[in-house]
Amino acid sequence: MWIKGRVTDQSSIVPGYYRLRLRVPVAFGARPGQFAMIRAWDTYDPLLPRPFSFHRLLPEKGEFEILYKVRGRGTELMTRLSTGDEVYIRGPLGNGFEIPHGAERIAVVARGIGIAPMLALAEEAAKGGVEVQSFLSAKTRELLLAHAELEKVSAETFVLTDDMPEAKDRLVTDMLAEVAAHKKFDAVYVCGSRRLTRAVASLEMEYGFRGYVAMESHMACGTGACKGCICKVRGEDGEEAYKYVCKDGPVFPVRRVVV
Amino acid sequence: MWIKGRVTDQSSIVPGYYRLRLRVPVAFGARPGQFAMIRAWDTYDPLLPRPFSFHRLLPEKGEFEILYKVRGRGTELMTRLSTGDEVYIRGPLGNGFEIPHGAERIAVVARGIGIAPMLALAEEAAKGGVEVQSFLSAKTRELLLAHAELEKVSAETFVLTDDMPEAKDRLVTDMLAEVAAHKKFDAVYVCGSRRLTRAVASLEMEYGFRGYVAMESHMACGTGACKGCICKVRGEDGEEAYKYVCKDGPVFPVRRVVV
Amino acid sequence: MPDVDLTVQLGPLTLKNPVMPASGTFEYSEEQRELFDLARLGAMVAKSVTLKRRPGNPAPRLHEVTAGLLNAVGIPSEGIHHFIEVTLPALAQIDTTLIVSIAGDSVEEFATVARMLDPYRGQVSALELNLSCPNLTHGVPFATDEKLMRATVEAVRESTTLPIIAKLSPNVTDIVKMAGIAREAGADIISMINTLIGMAIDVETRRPVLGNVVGGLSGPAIKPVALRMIWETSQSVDIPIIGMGGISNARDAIEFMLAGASAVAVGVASFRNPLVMLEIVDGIESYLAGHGFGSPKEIVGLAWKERMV
Amino acid sequence: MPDVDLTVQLGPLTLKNPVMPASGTFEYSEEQRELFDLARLGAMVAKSVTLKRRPGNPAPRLHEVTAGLLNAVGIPSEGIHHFIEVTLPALAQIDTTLIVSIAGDSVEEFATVARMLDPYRGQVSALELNLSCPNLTHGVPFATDEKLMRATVEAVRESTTLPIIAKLSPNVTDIVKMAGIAREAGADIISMINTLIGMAIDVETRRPVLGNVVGGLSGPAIKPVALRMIWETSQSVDIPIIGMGGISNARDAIEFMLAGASAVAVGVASFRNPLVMLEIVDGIESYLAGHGFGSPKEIVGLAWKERMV
Ligand SMILES: Cc1cc2nc3c(=O)[nH]c(=O)nc-3n(C[C@H](O)[C@H](O)[C@H](O)COP(=O)(O)OP(=O)(O)OC[C@H]3O[C@@H](n4cnc5c(N)ncnc54)[C@H](O)[C@@H]3O)c2cc1C
Ligand SMILES: Cc1cc2nc3c(=O)[nH]c(=O)nc-3n(C[C@H](O)[C@H](O)[C@H](O)COP(=O)(O)OP(=O)(O)OC[C@H]3O[C@@H](n4cnc5c(N)ncnc54)[C@H](O)[C@@H]3O)c2cc1C
Ligand SMILES: Cc1cc2nc3c(=O)[nH]c(=O)nc-3n(C[C@H](O)[C@H](O)[C@H](O)COP(=O)(O)O)c2cc1C
Ligand SMILES: Cc1cc2nc3c(=O)[nH]c(=O)nc-3n(C[C@H](O)[C@H](O)[C@H](O)COP(=O)(O)O)c2cc1C
Ligand code: FES
Ligand code: FES
Repeated sequence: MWIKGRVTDQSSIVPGYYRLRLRVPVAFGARPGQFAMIRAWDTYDPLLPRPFSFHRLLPEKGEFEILYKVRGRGTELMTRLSTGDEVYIRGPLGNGFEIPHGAERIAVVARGIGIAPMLALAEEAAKGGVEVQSFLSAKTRELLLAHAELEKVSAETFVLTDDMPEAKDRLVTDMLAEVAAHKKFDAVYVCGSRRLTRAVASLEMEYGFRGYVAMESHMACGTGACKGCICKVRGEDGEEAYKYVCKDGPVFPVRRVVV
Repeated sequence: MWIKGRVTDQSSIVPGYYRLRLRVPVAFGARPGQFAMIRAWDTYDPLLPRPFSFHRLLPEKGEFEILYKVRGRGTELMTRLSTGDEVYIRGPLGNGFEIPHGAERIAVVARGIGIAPMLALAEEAAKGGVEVQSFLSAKTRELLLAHAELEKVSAETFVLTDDMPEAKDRLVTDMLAEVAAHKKFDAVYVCGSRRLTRAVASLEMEYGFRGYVAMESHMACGTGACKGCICKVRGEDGEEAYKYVCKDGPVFPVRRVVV
Repeated sequence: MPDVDLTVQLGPLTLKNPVMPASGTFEYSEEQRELFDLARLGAMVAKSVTLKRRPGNPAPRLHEVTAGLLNAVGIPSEGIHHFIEVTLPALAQIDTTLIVSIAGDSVEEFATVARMLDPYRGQVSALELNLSCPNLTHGVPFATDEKLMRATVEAVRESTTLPIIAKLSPNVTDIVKMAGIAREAGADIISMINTLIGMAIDVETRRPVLGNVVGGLSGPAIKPVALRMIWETSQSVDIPIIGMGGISNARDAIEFMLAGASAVAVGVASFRNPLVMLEIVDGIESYLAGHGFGSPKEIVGLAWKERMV
Repeated sequence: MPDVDLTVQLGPLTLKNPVMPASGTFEYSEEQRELFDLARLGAMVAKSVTLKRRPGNPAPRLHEVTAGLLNAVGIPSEGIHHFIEVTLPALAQIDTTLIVSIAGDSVEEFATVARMLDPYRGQVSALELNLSCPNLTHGVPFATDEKLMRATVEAVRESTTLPIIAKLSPNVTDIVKMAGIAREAGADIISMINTLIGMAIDVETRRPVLGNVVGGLSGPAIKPVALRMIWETSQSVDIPIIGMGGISNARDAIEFMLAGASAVAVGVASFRNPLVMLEIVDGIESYLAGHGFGSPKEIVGLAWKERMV
């Protein structure tokens, strides 16, 4: 779909991080883990739309939210958006998260802005009666984005920030391991950190859940046309091949990706 | 001078035409007929500042106004400016209008957006006790921009718009000729139309006033560095040579320019 | 206002309108099909295909620069067999002219791929030669070397009865000469321009940003160069030109046609606005109607034809 | 943080810092002098001067395109006599290295102008050869023809003892080859790139926008091409490079240096922000200090030098 949306709200959560709510004029059947290419400018500098995950899906209002971090020219321009402004939206794109059929408990593991797609997932899981446990990591307590919102739909929330003394020799996935030792997770989802992704991949073996990672890559088209957004993925046979984050992903089985 | 100014007011006069007021933080000794290079964007598309005449000089307030017509990408972006926004200003540039020493009566002749520099000139002349007669031309009555403001400082104002029946075989300079036949003008200033410029040049011979024209040209630097903004000017010896609108002008003796 | 017939004739090729995607920038995906009926395009142009399966370049493959995109995708390809078995039948469903772009590491590879596609003449309407990929034995791109250019086009000419579109690289001193060689060697149509070679460096890592170090620059940044090359070439070489390079709206497309292009292709702009090609078709139609022209060919090269009168 | 010494050595030329204006984009005007002390520039570079007085091209000479400027100024010049009598004494007042750009319609004209400037060795520190103007007898620019390039640099070499900077055009197939020829023929330094040839067409008048039909493209649009050419050239030709082409801020300048430029020049960006050169000097200094470098030369070519380790 290629549509003009309208800003219904924008607010800065902490300096450099914004939550943007957009209204779309048509039914927009997106799933958590999918993303949209968004362009909020008419100039050719910046040129291309930028990819953003759905942070919150509000189909009954015809709206969705994204949570974004200011990185360069595109996101800088987005901070100037205010209610009523028009943005171009291509989406929903990509495969989205899968919640295994009959799952009873899942975990989300995220660092920093990697939280963005996780709220939508946790909200959907909770709505479907699936228990959610959240494991959040960030540089500082302040940068535990959407912490409160996630807590609301999580049975338990574990946080570890770099400024805590125990963060010296621990990752938030160590906390996951401790919980997993006595509680069965059907699936674990990770986003926002290579280290955490690798950790989840190794815990997958040990605890037998299905692990998924939401990948990032620079994108131009978002739809498989430009062949730009590759990541390396191992096939069943162990052979590595390029896959396209936009079309084959952005969500991949965590044991398959080469990170 | 190269400074950041701030928008103190912007309003649309008629569709497609705007009056923008800017505050500059330092004393800004500009003269009517001079211009500024203005950039109201950080993107590289559009790239360069655009030249605008001073429409009104308000040194006591540390402000000036420009009157502009939306033409392309730069002026389109300018329409989005609102109070408090920052713009980059290089100026004052160019030579500006000269009011001959001891002048008692002058005429301003302008078509459409060509009125922009004329208000500043008329206000300065009136303040100095010089009588101003205004001759304004436009497509429609609505497009007689800044008409009211100019009337305030003019002894008489003559208008001719293309939608008036008498405009069929008359130019506003014909009205000037009629007045000039019984009133002496020390100087006549024209802007915004080739036809009017040519007419003023030929009236100059007949009535012995000094004629001046404010020229336009595409500009890049505004200061004589790029050698881009040429117009053809006849020397004393009648030989034609290129002059730079930004540095040698934008005001030229009307009999010298090749239009 | 006259009735406008948008049909264009490109040598042996007839298109229902002069607008098509640039090779490598458009896919026949489900997402795309939902957006609009691809039969509305003047032609469908497929991503360059090579003889064997190739992975393409390492990441990162994309980097946005000011008003342009650097891409170092390389030519990832499933290979010609997969193309013929899987991709072609899908593309053949689209009710418009199909142009297949082919690429290779050697003159022989180009010829082989062309030969393998010849039996599919019913579905494929023309072959476009992507001459910008570097030749393996000589290390320079086919399109920047006079001998390689001639040899490749000649070899393909001998291998197929399909119309040949030679795609020129702008990275040359004398584009008119290269176009002339392509024509002499048997090309029916020229397409231009492919990307300008560029690069970017990350000042923090102090390394080239792209996995392949250098990449191809396309988008609005290259438009003035593309226009100039088409202006020069169309006045000297008497085969039709498909113009491309930064076209982002109907006005741009009309500029290219006035410069001498008989048809236009759109690359990066579709990433910005996936409906842009339809807008360009409509925009050309209303420009023609509004200016008293009955068909696209009436404005081709007008910027120099009218000057010469 | 180490102390940074911004001095750079370009072959025989010493500059107090690596930042200078690009020829033809900066003037020693009163307006400019009010803005900042020109002695803060690494060098002053004058607009190209020719033997005789020349009017330059007809209007319009300028057209802004996306993220770039097309200019068809030509080389308006008051001629070398006026330059020596009026311009040079003024430029010589500025307390920095003075580079004089020279141009001509023939090899002889270049040599003559160089010879006439030789006596002013006290004031002029180097000659830059603007090889992008077309040669009158052959019709092609000096910088795109191997023989003309060689002949011109050789002729100038014989006519002057001043350091020679050969300014290369990007409109060539093989920039490394052209740079190598300039070096062999006696150039001490290379400056690159001059503008890419481009054009624009007005869809309403249906004519080229520029009075001269084609013009030179500069500004951010050409930056990736400039960087790539400097990257290639600096690895093959062992004389220093002054890099330019779209540099608009300190980050851009540092990219050019990492690619292999020993100094940088700024053109169009000064029109956008007349203080940009000072900001670039300061930005290079703080980048060097912040990353533990003591002088600009330590980062020259690092993007390929570090890769090779
Ligand atoms: C599927 C997907 C989902 C995403 N979801 C979100 C999200 O929900 N919230 C969010 O804040 N961001 C998200 N991103 C990243 C977001 O797209 C980039 O931050 C954005 O494109 C940067 O644009 P810019 O113009 O501000 O930066 P640019 O000027 O384009 O780049 C600035 C800097 O950021 C780096 N950068 C640009 N794009 C990326 C990227 N994709 N990954 C890492 N670094 C990058 C550049 O290399 C450069 O150093 C997502 C990316 C993908 C691929
Ligand atoms: C000394 C001087 C003083 C000026 N004063 C005023 C003023 O007070 N008010 C005002 O509205 N305008 C004034 N102008 C014209 C103004 O600079 C242009 O309208 C403006 O640059 C257009 O910018 P843009 O980005 O909107 O249009 P662009 O996108 O740059 O161009 C859009 C269209 O406008 C045309 N155009 C661009 N610049 C000019 C120009 N200088 N003259 C004629 N056509 C042009 C282009 O060819 C193009 O067709 C002045 C120009 C000069 C040289
Ligand atoms: C991501 C990408 C992939 C491309 N792949 C190909 C290709 O496979 N074959 C080819 O001939 N050209 C390829 N090109 C070049 C385009 O077809 C086109 O010539 C160029 O991008 C200029 O057009 P544009 O500025 O409209 O994008 C590619 C361009 C891009 C941006
Ligand atoms: C208006 C203008 C005039 C120029 N005049 C000259 C010139 O006289 N001699 C010359 O060698 N280069 C000239 N150039 C080219 C610049 O020196 C420089 O090589 C080019 O603009 C690329 O740098 P930039 O992108 O920073 O502008 C000119 C460029 C512009 C924009
Ligand atoms: S972004 Fe184009 S293929 Fe994924
Ligand atoms: S605008 Fe540059 S010389 Fe006038």
